[in-house]
Amino acid sequence: MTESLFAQTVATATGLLMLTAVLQVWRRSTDASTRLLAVQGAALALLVGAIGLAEGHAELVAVAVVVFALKGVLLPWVLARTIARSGIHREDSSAVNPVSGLLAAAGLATLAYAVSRPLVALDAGPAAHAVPAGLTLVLVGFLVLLTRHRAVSQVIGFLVIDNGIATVAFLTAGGVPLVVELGVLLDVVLVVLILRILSARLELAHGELDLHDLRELHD
Amino acid sequence: MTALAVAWQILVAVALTPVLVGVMRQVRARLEGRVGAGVGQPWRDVRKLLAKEPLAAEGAGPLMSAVPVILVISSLVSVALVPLLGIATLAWVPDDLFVVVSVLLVGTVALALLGLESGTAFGGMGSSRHMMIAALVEPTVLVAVYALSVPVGTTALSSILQARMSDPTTVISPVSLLALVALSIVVLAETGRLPVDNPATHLELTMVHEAMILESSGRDLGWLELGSWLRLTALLGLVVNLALPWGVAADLGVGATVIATLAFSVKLLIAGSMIAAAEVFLAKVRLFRVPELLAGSFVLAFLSVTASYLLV
Amino acid sequence: MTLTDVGLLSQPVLAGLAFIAALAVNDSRRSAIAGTLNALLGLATAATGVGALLGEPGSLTFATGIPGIAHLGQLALAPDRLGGIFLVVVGVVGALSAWFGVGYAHGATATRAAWAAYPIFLWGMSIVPAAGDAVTFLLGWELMALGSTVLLHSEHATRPQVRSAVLWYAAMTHLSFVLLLAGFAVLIASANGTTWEALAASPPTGVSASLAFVLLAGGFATKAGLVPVHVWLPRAHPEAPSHVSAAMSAAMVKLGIYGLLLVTLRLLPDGPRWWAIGLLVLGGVSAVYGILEASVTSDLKRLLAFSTTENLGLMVTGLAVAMMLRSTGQRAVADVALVAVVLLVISHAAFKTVLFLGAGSILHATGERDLDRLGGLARRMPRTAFATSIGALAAAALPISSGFVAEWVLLQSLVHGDTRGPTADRVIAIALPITVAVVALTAGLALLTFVKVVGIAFLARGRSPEATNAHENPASMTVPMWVGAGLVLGLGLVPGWVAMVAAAAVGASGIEPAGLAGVALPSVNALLDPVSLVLMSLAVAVPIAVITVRAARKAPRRTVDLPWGCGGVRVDPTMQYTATSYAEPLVRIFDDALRPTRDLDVTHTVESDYLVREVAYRQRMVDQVERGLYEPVIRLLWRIGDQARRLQDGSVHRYLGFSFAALVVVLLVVTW
Amino acid sequence: MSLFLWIPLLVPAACAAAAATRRQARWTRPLGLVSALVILVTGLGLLGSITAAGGEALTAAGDLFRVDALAAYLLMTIGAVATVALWADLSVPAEPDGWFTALVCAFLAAMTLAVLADNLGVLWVAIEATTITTAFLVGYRSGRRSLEAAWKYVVLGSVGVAIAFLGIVVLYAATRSAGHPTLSWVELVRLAPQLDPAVTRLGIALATLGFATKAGLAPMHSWLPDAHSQAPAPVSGLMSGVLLSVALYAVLRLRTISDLALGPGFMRGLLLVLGVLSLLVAATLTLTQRDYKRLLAYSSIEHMGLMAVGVAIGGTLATTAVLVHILGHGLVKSAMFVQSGRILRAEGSSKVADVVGLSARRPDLAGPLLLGTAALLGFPPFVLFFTEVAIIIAGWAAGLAPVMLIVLALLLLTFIGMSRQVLAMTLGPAPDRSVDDSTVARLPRKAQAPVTVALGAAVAAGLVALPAAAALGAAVTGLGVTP
Repeated sequence: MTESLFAQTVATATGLLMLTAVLQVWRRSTDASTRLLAVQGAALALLVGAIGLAEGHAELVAVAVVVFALKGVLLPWVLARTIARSGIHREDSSAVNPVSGLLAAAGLATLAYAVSRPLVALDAGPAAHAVPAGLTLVLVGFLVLLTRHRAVSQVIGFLVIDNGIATVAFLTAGGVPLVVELGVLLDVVLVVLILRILSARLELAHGELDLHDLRELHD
Repeated sequence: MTALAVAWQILVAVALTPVLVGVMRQVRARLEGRVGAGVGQPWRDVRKLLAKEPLAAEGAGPLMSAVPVILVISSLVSVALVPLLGIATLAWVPDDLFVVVSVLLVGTVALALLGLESGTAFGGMGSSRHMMIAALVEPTVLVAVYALSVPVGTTALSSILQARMSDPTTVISPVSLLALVALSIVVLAETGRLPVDNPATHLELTMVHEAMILESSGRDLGWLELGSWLRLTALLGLVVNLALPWGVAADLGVGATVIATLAFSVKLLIAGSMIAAAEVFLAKVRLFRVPELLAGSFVLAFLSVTASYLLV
Repeated sequence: MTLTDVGLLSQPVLAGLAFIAALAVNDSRRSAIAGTLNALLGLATAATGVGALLGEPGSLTFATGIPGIAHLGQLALAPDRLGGIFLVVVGVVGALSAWFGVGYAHGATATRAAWAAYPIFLWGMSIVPAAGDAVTFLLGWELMALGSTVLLHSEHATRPQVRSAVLWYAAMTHLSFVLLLAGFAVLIASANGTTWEALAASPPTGVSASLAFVLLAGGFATKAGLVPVHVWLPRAHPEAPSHVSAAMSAAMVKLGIYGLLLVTLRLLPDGPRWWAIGLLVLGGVSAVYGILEASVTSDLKRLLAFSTTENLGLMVTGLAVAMMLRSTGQRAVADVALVAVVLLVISHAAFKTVLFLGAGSILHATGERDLDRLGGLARRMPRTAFATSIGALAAAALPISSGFVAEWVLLQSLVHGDTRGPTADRVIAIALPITVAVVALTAGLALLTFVKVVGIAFLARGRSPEATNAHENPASMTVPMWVGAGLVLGLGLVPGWVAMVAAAAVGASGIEPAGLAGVALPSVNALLDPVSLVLMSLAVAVPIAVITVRAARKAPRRTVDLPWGCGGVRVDPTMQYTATSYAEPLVRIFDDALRPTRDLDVTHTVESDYLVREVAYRQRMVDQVERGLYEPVIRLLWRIGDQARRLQDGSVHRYLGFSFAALVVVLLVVTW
Repeated sequence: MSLFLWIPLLVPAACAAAAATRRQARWTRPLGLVSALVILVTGLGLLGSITAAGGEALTAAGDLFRVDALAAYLLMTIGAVATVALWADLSVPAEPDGWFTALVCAFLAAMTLAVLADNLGVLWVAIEATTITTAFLVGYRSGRRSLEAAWKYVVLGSVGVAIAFLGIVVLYAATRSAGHPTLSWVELVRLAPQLDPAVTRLGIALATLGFATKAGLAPMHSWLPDAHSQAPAPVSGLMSGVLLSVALYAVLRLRTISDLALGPGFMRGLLLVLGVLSLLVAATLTLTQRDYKRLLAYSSIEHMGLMAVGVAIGGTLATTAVLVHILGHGLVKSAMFVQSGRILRAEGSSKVADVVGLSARRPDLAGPLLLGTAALLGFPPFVLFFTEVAIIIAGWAAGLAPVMLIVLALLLLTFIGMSRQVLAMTLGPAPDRSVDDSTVARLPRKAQAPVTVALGAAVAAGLVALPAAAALGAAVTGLGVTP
């Protein structure tokens, strides 16, 4: 893989990641969010694969495949099924309107750029320059968590954060050690599954669930 | 030798006290246009009462007869301690003013308990008022003592008196005058004279001292009367000696003692007459205005202390 | 092995035995066995104190699980002479209280928890003066707090007020601990180690020193029950079982004075003038406010609690005067003031034990502690009455009691702070007369208060059936009172050697024995020999007695139904003066300071509005400090609590917002 | 010897597997306690042998596991606290419940893994694994409230820990640019002086913030009161008693790296803010708290705040005190949660207002509650007294006087709030109820024993000169703390 092609691929992938993140804030449809998540997962896998090829790490390529399988296919599919079963296709009770959300996302992106300056300075490669994108993903994911009231939207927000962290990990260091990486992936899958089980049980108990009304426990 | 002098002082005081009361009553009677019972009447009263049987309420405790004796002893001990005739004191029982005050307070407390023991509303009332006055008098007394002790550096009365005898100008210093006025008011309050208490009242509701001893009779009453009068002698004698330190015996000689006895009798009787004369023109103040009077005397005493520090 | 060593070693052993006995012995014999063991613990403590006073070195160390917390991780008990005095006080008071408890404690006051807490309380109290370093001191302090809190809660199931008393007590005690911890931390921070030697060797300077002093003084003042941090005292003392009240009031609060002495004499001896002024104000206000509240209170134990505030105020006043005089170089007079402080400590310990045990005895016999419902107990309970009266004698500072001696020494030191001439000092010239006045007013009101106590409770006739039918308590309760009363009289009659010991404890010179058993203060030209005074009074009494006896033989006493009674007949005992009415003139005079709430309901007869059928009068005394200072703070606290609850309103979004905000802030800070 | 390290990990894992497969069997019930005891014994053994060996660490699995004195101490603490909580659970008769036992064992295994791991990444995975296992335990009762608590716990916990992972990633990047990519504690400490300060700052800050979530430090604490009050009592005890401390253990390790790379000021400032905020939250929310299980949860936040302050102070004394505090708090808090669970079962409500006159009616329930409260409030002879004193003294000596004054004021407020609610429950006359309480069966002595033993241990830990003095010294030295 040539230097320029690598740079191009990294740029494309990070661009896709950023785009999906922004769209996540924008769109209200849970179906769309799920599809965006799948695209995001694929972009992440593309990024990992590119880095793996560029640095000649075969195991990274393998990780890319796993990432694609999990984040690009499995988890979006699980979410899609959850949505289909619960019948909630729209996030209609978001705390902020899309414009403020987008503005906030822009602010967070700025913060991410400011924060990641020392990280970018560590390494001159094209990968390092894309680190702010990862950080933006983390912050935007948090924003989604913070503003969405549906259980499934929160899971999506959590996954966006996770994608962001993974992006940072691969861009700065070519990924953490394999043991850790696999552990992390396993943990993420388990957390998503737990959240799914819990949301299913919650809906069983509460009916159609707005998380903002989940306030029986308080002081 | 000193013990003899002290004993003589006690004897003189006991003999003089009924006379003092008699003179005061007589002066007052004459000024009010009455004939009066004569100077010897209090003495005869005490003798008569001491011979009479006391009455005791059913179930009354030993306090009814103990208190009068305690009061007399407390008064006698004060009389013994206060330098009325001479400045000689017993080596181990110095005439410390704090001790004198405390010994007098024993009598005060005994009286108050007597008032409560009687179990009647008036006894309690008298006791309550009596203690309230005693409590409020205390600051004035001690601060006045303080003022008097500052120039001498001791609270021993004889030393204070001696200093005054050797330098009579100190008597009319502002410190001394303020303290003496304060002390005089205190003496009036402590001994139940006008304007704090009317010793001749017959209305229970206005009584303080008399209300406490309403239930006592016979021998008990005799001791109570004598004890209370002795307090007057001790306190008034102290004030006159502080104000006019002349004639007080500086040694234990017979001559000096005779002169001192005479001088003291004259001073005391004159002072008593003056009080009696003043009482004719005074009305008893309301109980709840007594604190104002005592506050006034306290301020005088306090000023005298600060004056002793700041002016000298 | 010195006496001190033996004592120090036997204390934990006895405390352990008492603890185990409390848990192991069954209900019927628990009070007897645990009480006896606790009394022995008290005696061991007193013996330790005697050893320390004799100057016998001794120490006991034990290690903690935290290396480096104190010197080599070792907590050390090594009492000096000053500590020795307080050990004796704690030990004797503790022993008497426990002994009294043998007969007194029953039911809720004799549970496993109560008797198990007693040795913790007692041992904690004895650790404080014996401690050789700050951490050990704090350990003892908190053990004492824990033990007393447990004891205090004994009767919660029958009296609802106990709960609030416990809460007040726990909170104020913890305030005291927190202040002390902070204060000692200041000292430790500038020193190399935690032992008193190390702390004294390199004290902090400037602002740190003042901070340490303020913190420590605040902490000790809280324990000593000084105004305005006295509020726990009038709540806790009435609610605790009486033998515990006695130990708390007579011994525990005294450790606040020990702490102040420790700080001002040993740890921070050279403080600026305003420290002394601050303490003087604290002491003076406490003395007057305490006795004023006491004089108008009719709950006997609450009255005694306020009287404790008064007495502790006097002690602090004495200490402040000593500090002030020292700072102007009048060491000799300052020494007299210090001796007065120690004498006040000893005297108060003795008479307050008697008084609280007396109150307990009355409570046990009548179930009442409201003076308004007592009366005539001198005839029903003569032994209790006599002992309590002797305690009251000392509380009123009358001769020949210990209280008189102590107050006399205090007054002597106050009036001899000579400030004329080259050492003239305006502050002292103003402060001393005011102090004399404060002490005098305090003494006067104390007189009234304790005349009220003795007169209303013991004299005349019972004001309630409980009082009328009371019976004297068994010897196990009266004998400890008598021992205490004996101490009161003993100290009052032979103050000479006590004053010498007190002088040795605070390193004072110029105190000499004089007369038969008296004390002389050459530095202020004063001498007091109570035995001689008594002999003189006896001499004077002889003719009086002769006359009385002869007259009595001729005309014996005649018993009638009512000698005079203003010509009336004897009416209901409830028409006697009560404690409330006795204090009524004072309440009126100090109306502005006391602000009582009064309700007057007049019911008229149906026939005419001019005829009164019934008058109901209720007067309630509320502690003005509590109302003015604490209630607003407490309301504020509860409001803060209610507002803060809204933080946790259950919204997961809000919670995420907290995390997100923290993340953003941290990112911003890191980027900065 | 290195085989020894596998025991505390594999035994609980095996127990979990066994219980999960044979869910109805009676013999599965004590498996949790067995795991706890195994961890306790191995922890003690490791601590002893490491101390005896002069503090030299043991390794296994190709340096993936490394146990120094600190880790062994933590292992012992986990074992001790778990023993208390699970023994107490066992002492009341109940039907065997395989899933529950399996989850508890898995939870224990995850915590053990977190402590054993020499690798920051593995530690993270283990801590996230504790979230997963405990999520089911929190929502175990499947009621609306339990589910709500579980949801909040998982969302807030996972997100928080995700931040920690971001921090770890950044740290890893820093080591990579220093030429030696690693997540091993030992290597990180060795490399620390060469790390890029700006990047390390970012990494440390994020990682600390993340682990602070699991440690229950404000403002990341919000999940804690819900989760701790809704979980079954032994689980609450375990979570409050040791899970929080395991997260704090990570912070302790991070502090060493931070001090070497950035100087002591950075971490101190961060932790002081977190600690004081936690104390503030705990103080204000205990004042008028209405639920006694939440009260205990806020008390945990208070203690974690205090420990965070202790870690922030640093130095031998404060660090030792924090370590001892972990043990003391764990023992007492687990006992307290057990006790509160019993009160809940007896009274049927976790509202303070619904429990009246407990001392008069049920002294067997009120006694340990009061004693435990005294312990939590820092009364001697309980060990928390010594640790609190030590932390404050150390803080003052470190020149943090104003902070210490604030800390003390907040501790006082917490004291007031906590004692107010507990006294409201326990003291006072028993209400007149139709149910005659004297007929209600008292807890048998067997059931009381675990709580008593825990409180006794909390006393012993403070007063006895533990042989642990040497062990603690080794643990603190292992952290590279300079006195």
